[in-house]
Amino acid sequence: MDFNDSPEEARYRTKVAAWLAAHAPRFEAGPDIKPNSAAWVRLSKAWQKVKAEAGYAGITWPRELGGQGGSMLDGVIFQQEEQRYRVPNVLFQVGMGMCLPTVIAYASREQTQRFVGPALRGEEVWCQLFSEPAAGSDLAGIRTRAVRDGDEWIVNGQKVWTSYAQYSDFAIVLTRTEPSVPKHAGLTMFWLDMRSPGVEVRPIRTLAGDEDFNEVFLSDVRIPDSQRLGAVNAGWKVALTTLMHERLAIGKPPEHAGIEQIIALAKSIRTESGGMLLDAADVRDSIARYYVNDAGLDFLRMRAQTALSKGLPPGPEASIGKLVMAKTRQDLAAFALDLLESGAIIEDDDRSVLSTLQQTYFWAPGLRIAGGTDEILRNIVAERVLGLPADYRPDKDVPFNQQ
Amino acid sequence: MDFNDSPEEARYRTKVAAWLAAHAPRFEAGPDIKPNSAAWVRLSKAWQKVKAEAGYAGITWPRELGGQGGSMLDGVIFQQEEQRYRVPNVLFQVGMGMCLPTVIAYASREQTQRFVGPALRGEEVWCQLFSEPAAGSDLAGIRTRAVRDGDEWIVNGQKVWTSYAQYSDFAIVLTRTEPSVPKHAGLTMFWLDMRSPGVEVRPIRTLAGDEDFNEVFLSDVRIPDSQRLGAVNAGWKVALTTLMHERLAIGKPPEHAGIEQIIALAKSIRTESGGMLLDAADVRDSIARYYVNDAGLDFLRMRAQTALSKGLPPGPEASIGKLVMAKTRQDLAAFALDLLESGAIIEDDDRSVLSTLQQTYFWAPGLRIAGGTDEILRNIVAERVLGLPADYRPDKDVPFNQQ
Amino acid sequence: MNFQFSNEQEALREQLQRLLKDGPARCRAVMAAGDSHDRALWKSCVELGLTAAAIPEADGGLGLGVMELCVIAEEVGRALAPVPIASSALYATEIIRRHGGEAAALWLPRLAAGEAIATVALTEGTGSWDAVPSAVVVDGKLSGSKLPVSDPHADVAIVSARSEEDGRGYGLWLAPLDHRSVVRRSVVAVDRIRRHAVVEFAATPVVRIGKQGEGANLVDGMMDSAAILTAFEQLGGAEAALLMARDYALQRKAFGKPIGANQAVKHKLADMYARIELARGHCYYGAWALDVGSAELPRAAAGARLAATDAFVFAAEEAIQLHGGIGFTWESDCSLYLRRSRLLAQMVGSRRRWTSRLVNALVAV
Amino acid sequence: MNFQFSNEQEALREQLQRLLKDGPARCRAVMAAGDSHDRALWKSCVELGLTAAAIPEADGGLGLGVMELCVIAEEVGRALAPVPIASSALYATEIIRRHGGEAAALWLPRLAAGEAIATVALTEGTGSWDAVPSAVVVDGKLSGSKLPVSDPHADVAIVSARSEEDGRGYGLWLAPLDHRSVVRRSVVAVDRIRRHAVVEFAATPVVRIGKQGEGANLVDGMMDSAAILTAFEQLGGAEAALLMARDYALQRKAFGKPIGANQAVKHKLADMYARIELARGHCYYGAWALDVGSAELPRAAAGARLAATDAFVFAAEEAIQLHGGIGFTWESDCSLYLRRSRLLAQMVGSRRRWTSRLVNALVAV
Repeated sequence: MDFNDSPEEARYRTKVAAWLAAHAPRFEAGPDIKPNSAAWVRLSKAWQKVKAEAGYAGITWPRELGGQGGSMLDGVIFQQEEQRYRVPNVLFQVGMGMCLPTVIAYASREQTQRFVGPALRGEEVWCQLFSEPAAGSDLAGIRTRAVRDGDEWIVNGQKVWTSYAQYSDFAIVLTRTEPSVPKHAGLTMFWLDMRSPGVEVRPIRTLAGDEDFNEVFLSDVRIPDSQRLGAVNAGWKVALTTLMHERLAIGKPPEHAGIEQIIALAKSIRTESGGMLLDAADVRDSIARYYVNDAGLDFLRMRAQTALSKGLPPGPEASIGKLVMAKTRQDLAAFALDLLESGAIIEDDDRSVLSTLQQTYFWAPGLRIAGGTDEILRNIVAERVLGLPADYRPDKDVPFNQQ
Repeated sequence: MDFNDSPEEARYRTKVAAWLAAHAPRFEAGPDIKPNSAAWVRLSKAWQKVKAEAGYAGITWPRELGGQGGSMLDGVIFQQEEQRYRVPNVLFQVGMGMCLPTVIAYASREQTQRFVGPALRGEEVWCQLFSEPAAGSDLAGIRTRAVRDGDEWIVNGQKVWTSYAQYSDFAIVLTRTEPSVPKHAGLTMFWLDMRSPGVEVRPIRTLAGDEDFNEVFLSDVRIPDSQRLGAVNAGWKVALTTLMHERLAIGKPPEHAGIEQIIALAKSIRTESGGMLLDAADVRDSIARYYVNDAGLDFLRMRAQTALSKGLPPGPEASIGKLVMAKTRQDLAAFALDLLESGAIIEDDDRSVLSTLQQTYFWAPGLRIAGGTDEILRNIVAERVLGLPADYRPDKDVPFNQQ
Repeated sequence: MNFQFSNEQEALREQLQRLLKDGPARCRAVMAAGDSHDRALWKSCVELGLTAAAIPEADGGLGLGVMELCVIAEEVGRALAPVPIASSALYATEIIRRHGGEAAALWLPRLAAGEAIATVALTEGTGSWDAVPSAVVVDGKLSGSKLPVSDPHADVAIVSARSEEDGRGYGLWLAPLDHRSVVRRSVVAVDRIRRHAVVEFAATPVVRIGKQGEGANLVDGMMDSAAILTAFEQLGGAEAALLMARDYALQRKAFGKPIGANQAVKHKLADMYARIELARGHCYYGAWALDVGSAELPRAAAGARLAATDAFVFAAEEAIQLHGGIGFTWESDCSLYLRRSRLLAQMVGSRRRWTSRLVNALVAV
Repeated sequence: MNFQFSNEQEALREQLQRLLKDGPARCRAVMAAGDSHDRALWKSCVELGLTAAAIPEADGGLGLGVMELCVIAEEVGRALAPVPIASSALYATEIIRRHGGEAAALWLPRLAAGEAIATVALTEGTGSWDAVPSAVVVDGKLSGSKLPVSDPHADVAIVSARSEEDGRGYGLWLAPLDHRSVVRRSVVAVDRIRRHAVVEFAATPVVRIGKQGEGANLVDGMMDSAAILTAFEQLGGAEAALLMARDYALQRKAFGKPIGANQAVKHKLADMYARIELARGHCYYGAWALDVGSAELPRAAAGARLAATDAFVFAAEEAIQLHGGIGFTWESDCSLYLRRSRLLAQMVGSRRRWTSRLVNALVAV
């Protein structure tokens, strides 16, 4: 075991760090730039462009597509170093991480050539139109209909939880093309120009109070058959490709309250007897318990990184990451807010510890649901890692329109 | 709300308390009498006899059967007062609480008359032969076969987890009489003389190290048809009657480590800095958490008692009692043992706090399983109290011998 | 032994449930209007006697008892009713009734009639109810800053402050909030329904409540009482969250069956139910102890507070989890219950405070 | 970055797994025979080099490192192997190797060759490893009582005791256990496989280990090392309990399907897996920190200890729950793992001790 980089890894890291030190600070988001604002989108695009020009966009993509042909580990190293700066780098995650790999795998060579460059340079934003009000954990339950009309498909339906839809130029969209077969068998995937007539984007306000997600209404949207990704009614397989790419993203999650915040907080509060709260045995016990989970997640990431460094995909241990993380954050934030008593009921709008705790707490329920609920993730671990039987699924062989 | 007895309740309690004060001390089990030993059985029988003579056996049974015709609440009051003494009163619980009510409900008048008196006077012990190695949570899966032979049935099979089988004179036994119908539909109940040829009792050693339970092997045991309880193949309904009586028992559970033990322990241990462990905030936090569950269970019992005092059966809240209790005990005992560090790895054989903690800890796994596992109890609450759908049961309509 | 509410108390509960149904919808209307509370509902509450319940008949009240206040708290908590019942009728009125002296004669009739609303303003920067206040009273004039103050649109507030006569302790005072010397700055609280503010007093004329220097004692007793009433609010909220989740689990389908057919969902709901029923026992015990003034009150209050906080936080968090995505939207009532559960968990003293009180009480036995 | 054991270390693991398979059956045989350990298995372990692993080649050992000891600990823990590997090869030998001085030259070759078995005897009545001992050494003769001592059939023990030269501290000493001045009284321990005793010394001749008065420091470092190796034992035990429960869930049927088809069972197994994988990360980090002598060792040891204790206790308890009645019998291997999990949770310092160490280390950063 060795926690240090190999010589090649160290060389790449040094190069990346030097480049970031020279360029990243200019693109850091100040307190005036709110995430998801128009100014933030501009900054995101500018930063992506600079990265692309320097050869740090599409690090792991093949050279023939305009990528850098680097290893997965190169990608991780860049990500780790980039995270030292408050640079906006999530706007392109869905596109680069999920949509483009799907386009590359299933679209024509011309279309792929058309899209890869602008995506790498941050000129075009992509979003993913999968989830629907009636299709969350059970993604194959989607109802958005695509009906063939000559060389086109006419699409009607409603999608939800779409990140960055309001800023997106293109999307991949999963539709139902054949309702008279079991639900997984009647789906088809397309790519879509988000400026097509009939596409309407409305923000969703979350319980955390922000509007990071959208609903997307599709009303008689016409999609040429040439924009189909994969065969007709083979959309489930295409979607699984997309989602597999989601699972390979093993970056450190965005900033939330962690052990450091709790320790800082417990240092700053005095007990009745005048001591630091950090010296109280109950607070220490909680800190230790959160540390075990929090650091444990770092170790999971390191194991995934070890696998990548040997050219292997991350092992199944990756599936437990979000499961543990989301609940740990929820509990840690609640514990810290309780320590602050009624002093913590006022919502703090700046980047204070209190504000971070509140954001963490009110975002945690979303984190426990998005990308697989706690329950779905436990099922995945039980079935794929431990080999237990699948749940009983009465819908399995029943045509969708008879369910 | 009122925590005091009503005038009638108070009168009955006073009477009971005075009688117990005069008689119970002579029947208390000293440290030399181990539970489940022959001496303990003798003492149990003697105490039951004295109670019967004084009119405190079968308090809630009808007078025409030799009972006292008292209310359910009278029964509870006696139980509460009796628990102030270390008198042995569990040997007859299965018989009086489950077997005899079943006999009374389903046997002939002559048989009932024959059995009730000796049971009330502690002259005959009963046990219940339901569970089998392959039929635990899924009780209807029993395989013990009863095959008709003229006026008799020939019974073969194996029963497990039978309390007091080695001291029992009689038993009720659930058998499979018709394997070619779905599993609940082919069962029949009998009563059985435990001295019948072919009945063999072997003790089961539990992980706690004791031998409170038995396996009972039935080899060509002949049971006259006159000992059948209920119709042929109607045994499941009869068993449900028996089990319903089990659920009505709402006495305080036997002695285990509770809040008092933990407080005593935390008072007796010094921290590194010389203070009492009881003053350490983490220990106090755990004590408070166990108190919430432990006292909460007392309140559940009080609510059940309130219902009884109004002549109603206890509400569904009773189902959560064991669920909460078993896990709370397990965690509380583990917490206390951890406080004692390696000092607690030696098994203490007397009635010390350490011994109580160890017994509590090593018994807790059994308590979480016996009489309905945690998982079965959650299902019961979810289905019967909250109205959620039953689990998927592929065996429901399939003949037992085709499963 | 009677561990249940009486038939009359249950009848009051039914009236309340009829009156307060559609609580969440009313909350949204109040939030949309930017109003302090639902004035029509408040009027109905007054007419039903909620503000007069525990006030003696001599002071224009109904002369009912603690049990009725507990029923009111539970139903207000269940409905999230956007009216200042908790601040005014449950907390502030009880202090004025018990310790108000001359102020009681003046204010109780007005509070009973719903002509005035009261609140409490005890905490300052640290958020602790137990801390010695920085606010001071000189010559009967209060100066200082209180935060956060719930329902700050009230007419009067119970305020803690030090004065020379209080020696090393402090006192409680009744302060008018509509006096020109008072500035109320609205703040956004985690619970967006119940309004909160920073309230600044600059030589505001005040009247003393209770005796000199006994502020800490009064607050202590008041917190026991407030903890129990808050526990009933939490109990009601938890029950509402459980039912909401149960109903959704029966209706929402995934993988060809209602999600409520999954054991993961069933068992989670069973666990919510178990915690709620444990909390209910503690709440009832607290109600009894408060009603009869039992020596067990400190233990009962702490037990109710801890059990009910656990139950509501767990139920609110897991109700969202069972709803999935829709539960995470602002539009879902789940969000209202989660935010209310957080508010109530952090008001009236922390888990650490009540744990300490509880264990002290257990050890003293 | 390499967060895995090497191929050579994995090869050692495979050898061990072959050697130690049927661990639980061997345990039962040893218990039935009333023997101290499985002598045939011990011989095989010695032949495989387990006792010599970390001993320098100059002292007759194989000169391997900490990583190999971790692999050995994990496999011994997985198999519950009834041999004194943990007491002798992992704990006592490491102290003698690091601090033994002249005693090292004498004992290491014998320990490496498996001719002698060593153990540690540091705790007294209170069970705390950190407590100042009551045992005393006068003129090189040890008197006092140690309990509980694991594997008391060992030839020598590392004992803590005070002497005049230690000033206000205490020292460590190497004591022969077969000397006529030593009385070993067997006690029944929660774990019935690993033998325990009260060991009484009456003027037993001893040799000093380490410097005068530095017993507390030595114990401190030793506990970091022992915590990490014990964490690997716990990790192995937890993995075995998980697999046992998983296999049973696939095989046992109820209500017409394998019990492993129930979400309650699936999700519990997933939670066991999650805790084990978190513990594995902490164990690996601890192994690395111990191997390179990192300044992060105190944090890494405490994290490994806490995570692995949680994982094993949870896995052992819930493995029984998943087995139902059969899991509660003495005959089920579940009972062996539950009892071992309790032993290891209570040895090498309590959760409170390690929590305190961990937070001190976190705050110091």
